[in-house]
Amino acid sequence: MVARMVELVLEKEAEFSALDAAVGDGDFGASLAKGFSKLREEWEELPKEDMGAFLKACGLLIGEECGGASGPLWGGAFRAAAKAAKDKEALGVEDLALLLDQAVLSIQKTGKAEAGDKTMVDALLPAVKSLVQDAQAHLPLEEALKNAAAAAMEGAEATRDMVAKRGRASYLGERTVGHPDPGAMAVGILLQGVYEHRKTAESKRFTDEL
Amino acid sequence: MVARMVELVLEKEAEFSALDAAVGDGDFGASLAKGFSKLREEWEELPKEDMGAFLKACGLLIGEECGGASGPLWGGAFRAAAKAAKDKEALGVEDLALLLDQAVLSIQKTGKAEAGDKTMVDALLPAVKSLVQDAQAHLPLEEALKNAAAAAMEGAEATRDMVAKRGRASYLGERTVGHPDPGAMAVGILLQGVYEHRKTAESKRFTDEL
Amino acid sequence: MKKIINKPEQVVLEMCQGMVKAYPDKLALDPKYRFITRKDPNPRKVSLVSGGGSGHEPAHAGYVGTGMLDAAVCGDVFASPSSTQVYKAILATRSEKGTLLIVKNYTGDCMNFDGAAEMAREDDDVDVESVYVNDDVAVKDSLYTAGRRGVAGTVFVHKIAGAAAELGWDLPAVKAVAEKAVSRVRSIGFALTSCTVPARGVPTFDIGEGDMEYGVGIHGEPGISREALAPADELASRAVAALLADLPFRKGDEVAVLVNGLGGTPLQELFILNNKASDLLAEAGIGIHKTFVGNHMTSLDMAGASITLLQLDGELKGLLDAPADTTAFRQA
Amino acid sequence: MKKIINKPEQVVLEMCQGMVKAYPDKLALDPKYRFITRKDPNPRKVSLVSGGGSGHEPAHAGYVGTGMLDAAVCGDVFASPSSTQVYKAILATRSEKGTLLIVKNYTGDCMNFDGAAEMAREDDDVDVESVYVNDDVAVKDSLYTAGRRGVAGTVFVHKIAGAAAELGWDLPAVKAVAEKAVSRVRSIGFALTSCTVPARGVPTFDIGEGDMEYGVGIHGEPGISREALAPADELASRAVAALLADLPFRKGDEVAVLVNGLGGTPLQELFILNNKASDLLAEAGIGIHKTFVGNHMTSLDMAGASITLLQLDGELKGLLDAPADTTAFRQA
Ligand SMILES: Nc1ncnc2c1ncn2[C@@H]1O[C@H](COP(=O)(O)OP(=O)(O)O)[C@@H](O)[C@H]1O
Ligand SMILES: Nc1ncnc2c1ncn2[C@@H]1O[C@H](COP(=O)(O)OP(=O)(O)O)[C@@H](O)[C@H]1O
Ligand SMILES: [Mg+2]
Ligand SMILES: [Mg+2]
Ligand SMILES: [Mg+2]
Ligand SMILES: [Mg+2]
Repeated sequence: MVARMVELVLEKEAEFSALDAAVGDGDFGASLAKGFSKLREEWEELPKEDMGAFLKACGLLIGEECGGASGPLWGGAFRAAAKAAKDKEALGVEDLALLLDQAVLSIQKTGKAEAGDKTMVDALLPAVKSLVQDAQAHLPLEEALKNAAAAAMEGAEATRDMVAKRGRASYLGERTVGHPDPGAMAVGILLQGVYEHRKTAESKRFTDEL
Repeated sequence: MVARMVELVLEKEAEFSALDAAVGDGDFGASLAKGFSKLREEWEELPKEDMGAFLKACGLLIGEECGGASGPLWGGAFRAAAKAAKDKEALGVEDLALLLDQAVLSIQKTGKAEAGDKTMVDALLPAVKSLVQDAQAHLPLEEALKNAAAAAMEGAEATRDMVAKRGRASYLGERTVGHPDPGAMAVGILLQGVYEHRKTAESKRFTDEL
Repeated sequence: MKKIINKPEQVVLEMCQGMVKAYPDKLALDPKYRFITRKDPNPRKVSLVSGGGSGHEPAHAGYVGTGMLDAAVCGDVFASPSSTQVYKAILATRSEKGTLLIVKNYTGDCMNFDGAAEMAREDDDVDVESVYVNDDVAVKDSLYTAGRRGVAGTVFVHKIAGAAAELGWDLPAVKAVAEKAVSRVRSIGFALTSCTVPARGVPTFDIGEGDMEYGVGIHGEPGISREALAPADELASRAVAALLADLPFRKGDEVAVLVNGLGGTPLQELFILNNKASDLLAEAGIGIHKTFVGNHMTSLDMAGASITLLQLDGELKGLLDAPADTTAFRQA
Repeated sequence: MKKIINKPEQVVLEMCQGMVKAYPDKLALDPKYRFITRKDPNPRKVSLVSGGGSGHEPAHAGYVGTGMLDAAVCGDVFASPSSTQVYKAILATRSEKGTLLIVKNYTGDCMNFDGAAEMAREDDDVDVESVYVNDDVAVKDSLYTAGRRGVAGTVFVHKIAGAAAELGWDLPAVKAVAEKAVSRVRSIGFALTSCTVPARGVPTFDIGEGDMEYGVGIHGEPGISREALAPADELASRAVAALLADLPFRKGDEVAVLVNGLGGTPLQELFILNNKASDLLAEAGIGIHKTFVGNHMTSLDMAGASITLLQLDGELKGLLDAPADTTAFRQA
């Protein structure tokens, strides 16, 4: 899952930066890529025995390597997810919902963004909501992932009509209307990518492929 | 005559500067225009009783107002012509030859350019030569002027194939080949303009129209 | 992209190296954590640590030296340094009087500097305080947003706090006077062109030959409006009016003025801007104590400028006038 | 043309006015003859008068002040001031020890400064001498041409001569040491973009996105060749090699280095250039006594840079290190 995210972040660097150029300073892709390419570099050394340790190591690397706002936000999110994952070996829909929920909470704690502030939070909250519902409905993981990705994408698209209130985009105020938030789009694209990868992947156990 | 030159210089400012941009710093038109527009401004106050006093006043204004190399070169040329004109009231071909000869001598003294160095001198020397010949042949002034203008133009065109050795164009060396010298072109264009103006002018006495 | 660089990913490190090689007896670089410190830090004065994304040169490392900063932490271009980088810089310039962080108010910078401060306080018992510069009047201030951003006025905060620290003031006093400077400094800027972030290689925004972005920051983010480029005098009038109205500055006030170039604008144009700005201040009855004109807080190769006013009192005046010896700001 | 100006024909005067308004206690302007002098000239030292076309800011008026120039005469953009302007500046800074003109070797400048010197000598009995800076190695030197042009190395000549004059040396001595500096200083530059002369409103030359002009001067005149833009390290290698070979500089020499921006290039890139230049000098066994990095002698908004080396001896080193207090160059 994280492996697929790494690939995607590196693949989409230019696209993410271009989104940021419209409402911010155009470095979002580069900032994310810096941390995630470090993940790839140090992949072999990352502890893979348990999910919590793995996610924590990822969070530390991201926090240290990603510049700008993305380092603390994404790093913190991974570390919060790590805590929630503890030493889990396999993840069900419910576990995943909890992980993502803790991640959003951490982001909101650090960045103080509410729903509607036009940030990545606007993609994450719907994804969490969708996962929680699907857990209650006992949907299979693949389907739940699909729904979560769709919800994130929808949330990200909805940021298009919002006025940015947080981060660098907030300086542009009304002028951000018409452009989606880069962080939210990234969340949507990454979740979508993870779902698609899983759909085609052989293994269905989550921790088999970190 | 000078009045016509003033008009022409102001008219051709952009053209002269564009020529200078190719081989120099692109300010030749502006530099000349600055002095000549001052001439126009102060036209009423210029002493017009005798040619020498008039040309000297022009030379002083040009020398003071034209920036760059053009101020001293053109100012000096006008002052040298003034000395040669002394208190003449009417000018024959021979007189004109002498005036222009003194002007070139001043330019060469100040600027140390020889024929072939790709400067205004390469337009002026052929014009002087033509005037001297026509004076010896007792041609009428209008015809002599026509020939002089043609000679200057030809000389200016010939600078196209030369390698600049003087002025700012010399830094470009071989790269100036293919571009004519702006100063030489200006001399050709001005003499041509003076001739054409005279051809159509009613008065045939030279000092009637300064 | 036309730049004198090697590879985009090497820009920051090579710039830092080129800087310490230019001033080897004044500056030192930690190449791993990319912070630049004074060659001989003084552990008996409050340490001042600033920094942020790169691309604002001479800010911030150009202000490291006697009478100003002790360390400048260099993030990637326009990206805050990580909290680890800031943390290491805090430790490297640790002093018995504690450390003041001068942070420009951006989400990324605040999070990373705050994270570093927390680590240094909790893990190493360093006495760390922070001030947040937010001088840009182009941005509406609001509790419900990220608030105003810090731009060129930061240089005045460095100078004021730096002078106080050099005089041996203690941490609360240095922090208090830095906050006073923050509360009295206002800036506004405009751009004639976009800058080009090396890693992206294309201008951050497109802009027509006759247009400008009014109210820009220092990261190539577009401003508050796209307008027809106005003559210098009009730009000065608008900027000065916006600044005066904001604090507000009043008749009889004394100010320091900074006419700042954004990187691609030559000094010639900054002086033309100052020509009018300075007349306007005189007309408004504002006394100009001191004017600075030059590229102090830039946005890569962006053509444009900003004007900053700092409202002075006796204390600030004394600190502003105190000697400083850094590579980008020097006065006797 | 995107510039912060009002009308092109007002650029020079408004710039001069904006400059003296920024530094009213240091500089004074003669608005008619457009020269800028120290506020309080010292008539008991050799007076130094320089200047030339405008568009090179901070040159030359930025170097007016203690330890450097007494007057800078401001011509139109890229056009030498008239001899009358220079003459008036000589008279305004007349001193009992005479006057040294520091002239950049251009046809127009030489003619106008020489004309002014002649007038001042003949009509006013001023003891006037001149030195002609011709440091640009891009131009082949030859008796049969206008010779080399003066570029950024001029700043070092101002500094050296200025320090000597400030120390009370007499005119022949100041002239001699200025000539020594001229004979030991070499520069070379390259441009990534053209500049735009305000009066013309369009770039002086067109240049493609991937190209540069190598061997340019400081007036937007094209260089000695049009080439593909090279990485910073390659630019530094080529420039340093050209400079070292020219004087020639030899192993064991000590030099001052000036990495100069042409106006549109940010400091970030100059430091990257210095990073390599400095290594190359070390490899060649050349000692770097002091490095200056910044926009010192510009060409309006041109993106590009030049590198200057000054070969030092004990005397030059002392004068280079002497204090200076001008608005663009200050050291204790
Ligand atoms: N306060 C915040 N809370 C949550 N997300 C934020 C906040 N500020 C910024 N972001 C997210 O970060 C993204 C920008 O990241 P990045 O370009 O790395 O930051 P910057 O360049 O502003 O330092 C935005 O698109 C947004 O989704
Ligand atoms: N040494 C010289 N002798 C004669 N003419 C010269 C000399 N140098 C320059 N010129 C003339 O001056 C013209 C350029 O004038 P201008 O652009 O005003 O000078 P610059 O910008 O180089 O100071 C050239 O085209 C040339 O004809
Ligand atoms: Mg960004
Ligand atoms: Mg010219
Ligand atoms: Mg950023
Ligand atoms: Mg010129």
